[in-house]
Amino acid sequence: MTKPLLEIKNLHVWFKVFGGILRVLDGVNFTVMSEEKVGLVGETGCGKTTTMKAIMRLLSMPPAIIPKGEILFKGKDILRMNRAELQQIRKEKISMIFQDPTAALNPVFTIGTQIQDAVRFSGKSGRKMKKDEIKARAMQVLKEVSLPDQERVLHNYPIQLSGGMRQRVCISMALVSASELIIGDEPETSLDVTIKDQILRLLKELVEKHNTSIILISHALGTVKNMTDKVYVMYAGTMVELAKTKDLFAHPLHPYSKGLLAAIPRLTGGGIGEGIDGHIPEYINPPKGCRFHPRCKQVMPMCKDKKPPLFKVSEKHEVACFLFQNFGGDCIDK
Amino acid sequence: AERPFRTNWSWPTYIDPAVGSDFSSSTALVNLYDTLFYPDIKGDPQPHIAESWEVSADGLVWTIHLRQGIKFHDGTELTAEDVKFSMDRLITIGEGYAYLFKVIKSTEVLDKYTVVFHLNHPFGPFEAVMYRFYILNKDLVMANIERPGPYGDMGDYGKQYLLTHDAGSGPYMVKAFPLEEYLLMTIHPNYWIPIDPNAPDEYKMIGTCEPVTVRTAMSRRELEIADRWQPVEALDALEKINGIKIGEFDSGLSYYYMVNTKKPPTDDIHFRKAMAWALDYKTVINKVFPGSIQSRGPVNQSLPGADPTIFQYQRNLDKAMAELKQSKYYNQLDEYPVVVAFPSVPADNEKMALLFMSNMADIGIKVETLKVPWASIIEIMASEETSSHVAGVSVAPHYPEAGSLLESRYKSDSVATWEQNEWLLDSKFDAMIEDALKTVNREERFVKYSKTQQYIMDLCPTLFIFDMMAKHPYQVGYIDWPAARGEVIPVMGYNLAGRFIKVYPDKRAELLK
Amino acid sequence: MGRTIKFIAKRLAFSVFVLVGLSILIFVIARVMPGNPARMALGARAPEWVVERLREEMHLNEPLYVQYYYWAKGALHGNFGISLVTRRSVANDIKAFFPASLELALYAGIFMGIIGIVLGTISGWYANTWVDNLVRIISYMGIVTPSFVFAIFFVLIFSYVLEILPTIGRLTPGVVPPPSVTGVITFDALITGRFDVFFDALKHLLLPAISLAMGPLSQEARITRASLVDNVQKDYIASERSCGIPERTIMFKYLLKPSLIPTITIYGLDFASILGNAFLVELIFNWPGLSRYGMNAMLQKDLNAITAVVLVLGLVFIIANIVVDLTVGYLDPRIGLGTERSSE
Amino acid sequence: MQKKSLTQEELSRRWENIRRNWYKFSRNPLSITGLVMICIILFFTIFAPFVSPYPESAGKFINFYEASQPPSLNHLCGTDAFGRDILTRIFFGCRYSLIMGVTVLLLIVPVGVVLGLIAGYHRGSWLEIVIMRITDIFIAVPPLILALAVCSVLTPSIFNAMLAISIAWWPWYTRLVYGIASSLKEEFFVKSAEVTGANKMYILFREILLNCISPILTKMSLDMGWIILIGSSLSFVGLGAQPPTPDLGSMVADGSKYLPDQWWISVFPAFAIMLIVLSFNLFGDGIRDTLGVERG
Amino acid sequence: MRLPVFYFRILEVIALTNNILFVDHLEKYFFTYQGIVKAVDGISFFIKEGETFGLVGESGSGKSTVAYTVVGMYRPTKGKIIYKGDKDISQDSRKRPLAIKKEIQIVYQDPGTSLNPSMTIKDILELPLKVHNISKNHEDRIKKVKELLEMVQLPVSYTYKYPSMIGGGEKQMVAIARALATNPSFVLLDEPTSALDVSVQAKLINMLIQFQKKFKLSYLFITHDLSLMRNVASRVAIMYLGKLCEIAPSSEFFKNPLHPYTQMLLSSIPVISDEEEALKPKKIISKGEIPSPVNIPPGCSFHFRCHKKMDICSCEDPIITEVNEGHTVRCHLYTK
Ligand SMILES: Nc1ncnc2c1ncn2[C@@H]1O[C@H](COP(=O)(O)OP(=O)(O)OP(=O)(O)O)[C@@H](O)[C@H]1O
Ligand SMILES: Nc1ncnc2c1ncn2[C@@H]1O[C@H](COP(=O)(O)OP(=O)(O)OP(=O)(O)O)[C@@H](O)[C@H]1O
Ligand SMILES: [Mg+2]
Ligand SMILES: [Mg+2]
Repeated sequence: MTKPLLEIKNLHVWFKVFGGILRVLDGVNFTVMSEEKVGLVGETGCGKTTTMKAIMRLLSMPPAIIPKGEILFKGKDILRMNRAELQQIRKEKISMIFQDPTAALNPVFTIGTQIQDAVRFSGKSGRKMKKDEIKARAMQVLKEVSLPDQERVLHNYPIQLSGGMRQRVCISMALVSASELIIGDEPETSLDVTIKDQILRLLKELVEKHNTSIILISHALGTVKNMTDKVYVMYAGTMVELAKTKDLFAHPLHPYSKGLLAAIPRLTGGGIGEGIDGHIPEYINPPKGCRFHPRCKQVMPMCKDKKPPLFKVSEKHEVACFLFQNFGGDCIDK
Repeated sequence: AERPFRTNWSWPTYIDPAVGSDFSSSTALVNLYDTLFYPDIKGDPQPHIAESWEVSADGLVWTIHLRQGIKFHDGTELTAEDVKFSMDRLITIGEGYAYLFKVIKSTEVLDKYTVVFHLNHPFGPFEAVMYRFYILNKDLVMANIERPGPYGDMGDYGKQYLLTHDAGSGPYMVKAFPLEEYLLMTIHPNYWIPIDPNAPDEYKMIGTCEPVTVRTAMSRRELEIADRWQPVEALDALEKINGIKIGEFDSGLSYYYMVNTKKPPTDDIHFRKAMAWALDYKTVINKVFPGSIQSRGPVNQSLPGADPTIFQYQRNLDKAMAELKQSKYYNQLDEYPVVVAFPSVPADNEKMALLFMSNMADIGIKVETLKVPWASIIEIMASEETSSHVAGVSVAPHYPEAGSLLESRYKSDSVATWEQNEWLLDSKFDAMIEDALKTVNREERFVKYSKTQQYIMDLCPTLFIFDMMAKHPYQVGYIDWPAARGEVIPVMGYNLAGRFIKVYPDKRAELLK
Repeated sequence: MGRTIKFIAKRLAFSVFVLVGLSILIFVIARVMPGNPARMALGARAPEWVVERLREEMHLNEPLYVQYYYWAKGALHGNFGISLVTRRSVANDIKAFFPASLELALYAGIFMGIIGIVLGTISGWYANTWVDNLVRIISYMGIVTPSFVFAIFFVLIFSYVLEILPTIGRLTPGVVPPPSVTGVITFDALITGRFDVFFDALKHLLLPAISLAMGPLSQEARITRASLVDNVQKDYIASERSCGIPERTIMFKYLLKPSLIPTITIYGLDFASILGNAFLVELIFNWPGLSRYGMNAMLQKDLNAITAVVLVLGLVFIIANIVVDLTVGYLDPRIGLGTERSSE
Repeated sequence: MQKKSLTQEELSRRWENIRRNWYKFSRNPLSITGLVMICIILFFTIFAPFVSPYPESAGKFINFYEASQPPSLNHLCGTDAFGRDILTRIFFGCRYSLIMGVTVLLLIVPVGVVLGLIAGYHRGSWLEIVIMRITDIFIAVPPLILALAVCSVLTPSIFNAMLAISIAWWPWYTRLVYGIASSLKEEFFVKSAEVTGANKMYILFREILLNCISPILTKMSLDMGWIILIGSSLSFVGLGAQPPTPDLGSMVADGSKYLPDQWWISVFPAFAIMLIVLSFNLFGDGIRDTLGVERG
Repeated sequence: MRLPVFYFRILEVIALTNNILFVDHLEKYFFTYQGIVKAVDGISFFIKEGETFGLVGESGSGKSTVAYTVVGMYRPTKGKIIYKGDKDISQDSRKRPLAIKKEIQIVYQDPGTSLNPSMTIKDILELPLKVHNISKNHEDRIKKVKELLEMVQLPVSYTYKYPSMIGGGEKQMVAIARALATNPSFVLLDEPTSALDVSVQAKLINMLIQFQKKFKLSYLFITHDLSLMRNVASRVAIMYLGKLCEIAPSSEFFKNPLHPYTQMLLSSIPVISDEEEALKPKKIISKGEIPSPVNIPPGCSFHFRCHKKMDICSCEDPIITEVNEGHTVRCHLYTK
């Protein structure tokens, strides 16, 4: 837990679209230590998926541009890797689980084909695996995600499985090709409560068993709370707060985090907080300064023209809000 | 095959003598079957299967003596029985050329080589008609009859079999006949007349008239003689190719604008005459159908019995206007547009129609075109109401004599067929032509023909436009074709009899280099 | 498997219905044609009694539904009546012409499939580059040019100017056709081991088949491209990439298969309509095909032939559709295994 | 006063939508090319009598003494076998082609669409079965063959050719609309209108039809090309317009007899057909891109 | 034949209280190629006037089908739906009188598909006004449309926008405005917030609660989010495979869940605070998935996921028992 496994520095991602340029990511900083479980929360459209796709270089580049920033994986910039190196990363280091397991599995191939291909192209390059070896490995990973009757599942098409089973398959595919980092992009949102619970527990177990790091994206804060050590709160393409999970839920600092937490309905009842007024800004013409300021109840004049850097409020708790600029500590950005 | 000969025609082609009667069928039949008489280049009858013949004084009994030892393609001998069988079959089936043999009352076999035809009434052009009577192999046909069929005891009378097989004794025999594609015939090695060694050993009739295709095939020497319906421009282009020439001869075919004499405004003779005066015959024969000759009356000038003195209209707008003024429709020309119907192939018909349109416009007659497939022409001419004012159709004689055309064009029983759009229905004319045909004496008959032609001319029921020159592009470089040299037999189909054509494969090979 | 058989059985039952409907439709169209088909068949000078005899033979004097009854009775026994033009039984004619058409359509289908998909794939893979633009322009040209125009130009260029390919018919004159087993010459030649004939027949097939294939081919190329471009964006491709599967495998396996599904749907339709739309091309190349036969039948009011040809084309269309549905169902388990919902 | 301002608001909204769509449409140079080509073609067709060099060539004019002249300054596309100016005939020919396309579409789109709507909305009922089975029957024959069959029943004329094409073509609209309507029928907005109590007319012609419009428009503009092609094929076998009507299909058909020496007689009309069809295809693709993404 | 106790109680309740809706042994089957889907399999419940009745269940349990049947999209296969004590509305929507249609409105789960993408907001909101003759003329309608927009706190400038131009939360607001346009007294909310962010959800729920007070609305609130349910519903029903497992007043329900399935649901909820954690039943680990409604297991349909499974469960379907006042449960554990 000394060196960061993954470090994103000042990442900018823009999309070229009809009306102009969507400046979606606006200087994202993000760090994952090895064997760390990191959560990333934020409203829909705030750029979570975009960040993660950028890590895997899965953004299709004609609409997307990365004008600035670095994504260091063990000190090496993924954005500048050549094809073979990138392939190496994808094959055995990092993998991603998508939000919608139905969309993330190729509908016209059997689960077997897909997993076995993932197995075939994973692991140490150069060594060719034999057919039964591949199959055995595929069965093994399916077993690991507690899918019953693996033999049958291998012959099934995605449509023949239930949502929960599909997500398990996705997880198993990710396991095959990730020994260091798994990115879970809302792997549970499209599932039912009970199944969601099962999947998350499974994921947590696996991550702990394999000593893998995980980035768990969600906009359901409850999920993140149970699953992670550290949480980043993202808003409109920037990280607005980062803290130990416990700290964040106990004392959220950023007005956005506060609003978000307040809006969550509690099992204890007593009504629901008001929620945050307004919605995510349009990325073509994002607000100047702090991107949250048009929705912020505690807005100050300076928020309108200066982008707040991350202020260190305490060890392991940083927040990008001028309300906390006098808390001292170092300023990480720039 | 060493000396293939290929020509192209339009479909359909029937090689059953009791069914086929059009151009391509006639050509095929000439090559596959033998007839009693054979026409010479004047159209006069020469002995063929008939060695000699005599006619009774009253003209009702014709006795024919057959040549002996003639073998059908399967080797059986041709006898009087076969002749009788063929005639009975033709008349019973009633299709194809059967209508020419209405005069025949009965056929009688005198002995193995003598056959007697009894007629209903004297019939002058008997020998000429007999060019269309093909002799079938009775045994072969009987062996291939399918029962039941529409002809009682005779089942289908061998019709199915004869669709794709021949039962003849002619110089060629059918080898393959994939429908609508081609008819392939090979030479009959033991034909009773020795065939020139250079005559084609394989004769193929291909079923397409597409100019582009013909053009390419000609230039690649895959076609020896092309059909006669190629448009002028295509002919020009073909003629430019080395080794290809256009063989021209009078086809016996005449092109008519048949004017409906019962329908206003063309029921008015002045109106018809005005049209006849207004038409630009010169342009037609120079530009639209170059090389053809302006018609002289209803009969093609190449036919025996045509009157060479008949009056010809020339374009004269003054006279046209004068006639038009006498017509009762003169003041309502716009209300009476003249519809001219013509078949969509050959393409030059359209030129003719537009020329007509433009000529008539000069005297204020409005013309509308009706370009339709051939089948529709037949259909609209089938009744008086649907038939158009003018139908542009070319007609060939059924046998080489003026009487054939006169009868088929104007006799009352030919209305509602595509050979008459005039709806003349003139009993005086009917009597005249019947009388002429019954005249056995040739000279007398021809005088009567002349009178009939004059009579028609006075009625002006038709615009007699031109006598058509058949223009066949052919490979002058390596074939010898008598018709192109001027040895023309004026009976449809006979000019493409394979046994008179010679093919020189070495010269072809040279041209292909 | 049982599912597939059930599906085919259902579709076949349904197609019987369509065929019956189609036969009624076309039967009526053919019989309301003005004119007297019997007269037409027999020529101008056939005596009236002969014409009458033929009309009776064909039941033309009966009311329409009686005619249909006779026709249907015959049709059930495979007897579609006598063609007025060829004078043969229509069933025989179709037996003679259909293989030629089928052969043409098959080869056109092969060109269409292979070239169309290859072009589309190239175009989709290099989307928005000059290669893509070139392919798109070519495919536009293919779509907008009538097949007869292609046919005419091909004849001119390849046979007239360059003199490298034959223009008429199915075989060079003089080449003895192989014994007819299937009627499709190239197959017969292969079956009987006559390779010279095979290549000769192939040479004759080339131009008409390509002329026919050009339009549909372009269509296929465009559709393949569109669905490729569409599918590249899909999550599953991203997911496969994130598993480290190499680009080539993704392209030719994971991307191509789902992308071909719309192409195949169109392909079936196109293939079926090639048979019917071929007559102009068949005319130009003097190809003894069914659709030319059909066209002639229509121009010559050959009642029985018209009805039978349209039915055969309809049948081909239906079969092509069933095959497409099966193929798509096989390729795409979402459809093959999918649940058909019914509301109540 | 008030009302006026309201409608003005609405108008300005509409205008903005048009501008938006135009912006999207104009992003693709090919669509613009298509539009420009259509405009040019329209210009030449509408003003054919004024812009064509020899307007009389479109009528019964003939001059065999100037027949088959190659392209020259006098006759930019040469003359045909009748001595008529081909360029002029192309201008007028486009006119007939366009009239044919538009007429056929006007005839079939309303019928096909209404039938499709009814069948789609009543999915599962006998109405659907009747309509769609009839449609299936018509669809089972290739359109060209059906059009040919119908055409051969009628006397050849441009109007009958249009009728024949219409008979062969309407089911494709029924099928298109049926497909959309039967899936929209299950959509919540339709259900919600039903539950609110909207009548059937409203649901069919507002809720559902509005959503079919962009595919219909797209199909129409693509079909324009197909119809012209089919029309020209019919003319090719002589079942189209009567001479001397300048019809592009007949011009190609007739001209093909004079190939390759008098190539201009058929090549230019063929080119014109291709251009018209191409322009409508480009335009149609543009429409699809514009309207498809947002609503689809 | 045994009539469940519950049935008699219900009859009593009808007689005594003002029920806005009474659903009696409702069944809705779908006949598909795969077999009969028993989407709703004999459920009974009532909703009191002015209350929010929550319906919770996993995906595919038949919640939406209940709502659609009540609103008239489907005709019940069996059973009765009684509106306001005396109006039998068990027919389908076509035969339902306009007056009733006006009274009962629904908000759908997916804001994307419940608004016609080719109509402007104005067109969408106008429809109920037109159908129910609420405004006399065009002008009036536009005024009303703007009022409605203001009511759901949307800018008036949205009048002429298309749904695709506005965000998901806003679309749902429009859907709510449309439902309220007819002044209904009963609104069905079919997972109105499941596609939205928590912050938007909060706003929307607060607004709904406000409207309920203002217009005296009764809600049937469908969701699978128990935490949300806790905050909106006064009574909650749990649905599993077309059947109701448990009905209870909301506070009682969360304090004292009886049915093992309810307990499993509760234990699966991710929560953010320790107080909440305390409410969750411990040591119950969720397992299994909801089976396809085509082949419902025999006996209690939940038995093979149940952690308190008994022998009887796999062969006999339990009947409904009232355990406490207003707290009924369908489980063999409580039917001694
Ligand atoms: N390919 C693209 N082209 C254009 N814009 C895009 C593209 N991908 C993403 N965006 C834009 O980027 C923004 C952020 O998207 P992203 O998917 O990263 O959000 P998210 O936080 O993952 O949201 P969610 O919680 O819904 O998954 C969105 O507003 C979206 O419009
Ligand atoms: N029209 C229909 N035809 C056939 N089956 C249907 C139909 N509508 C619903 N079903 C089936 O009925 C069952 C219940 O569906 P329903 O939509 O009511 O569930 P739900 O509880 O609302 O689920 P969700 O939380 O996913 O919305 C499902 O299994 C579904 O497949
Ligand atoms: Mg995302
Ligand atoms: Mg639902």
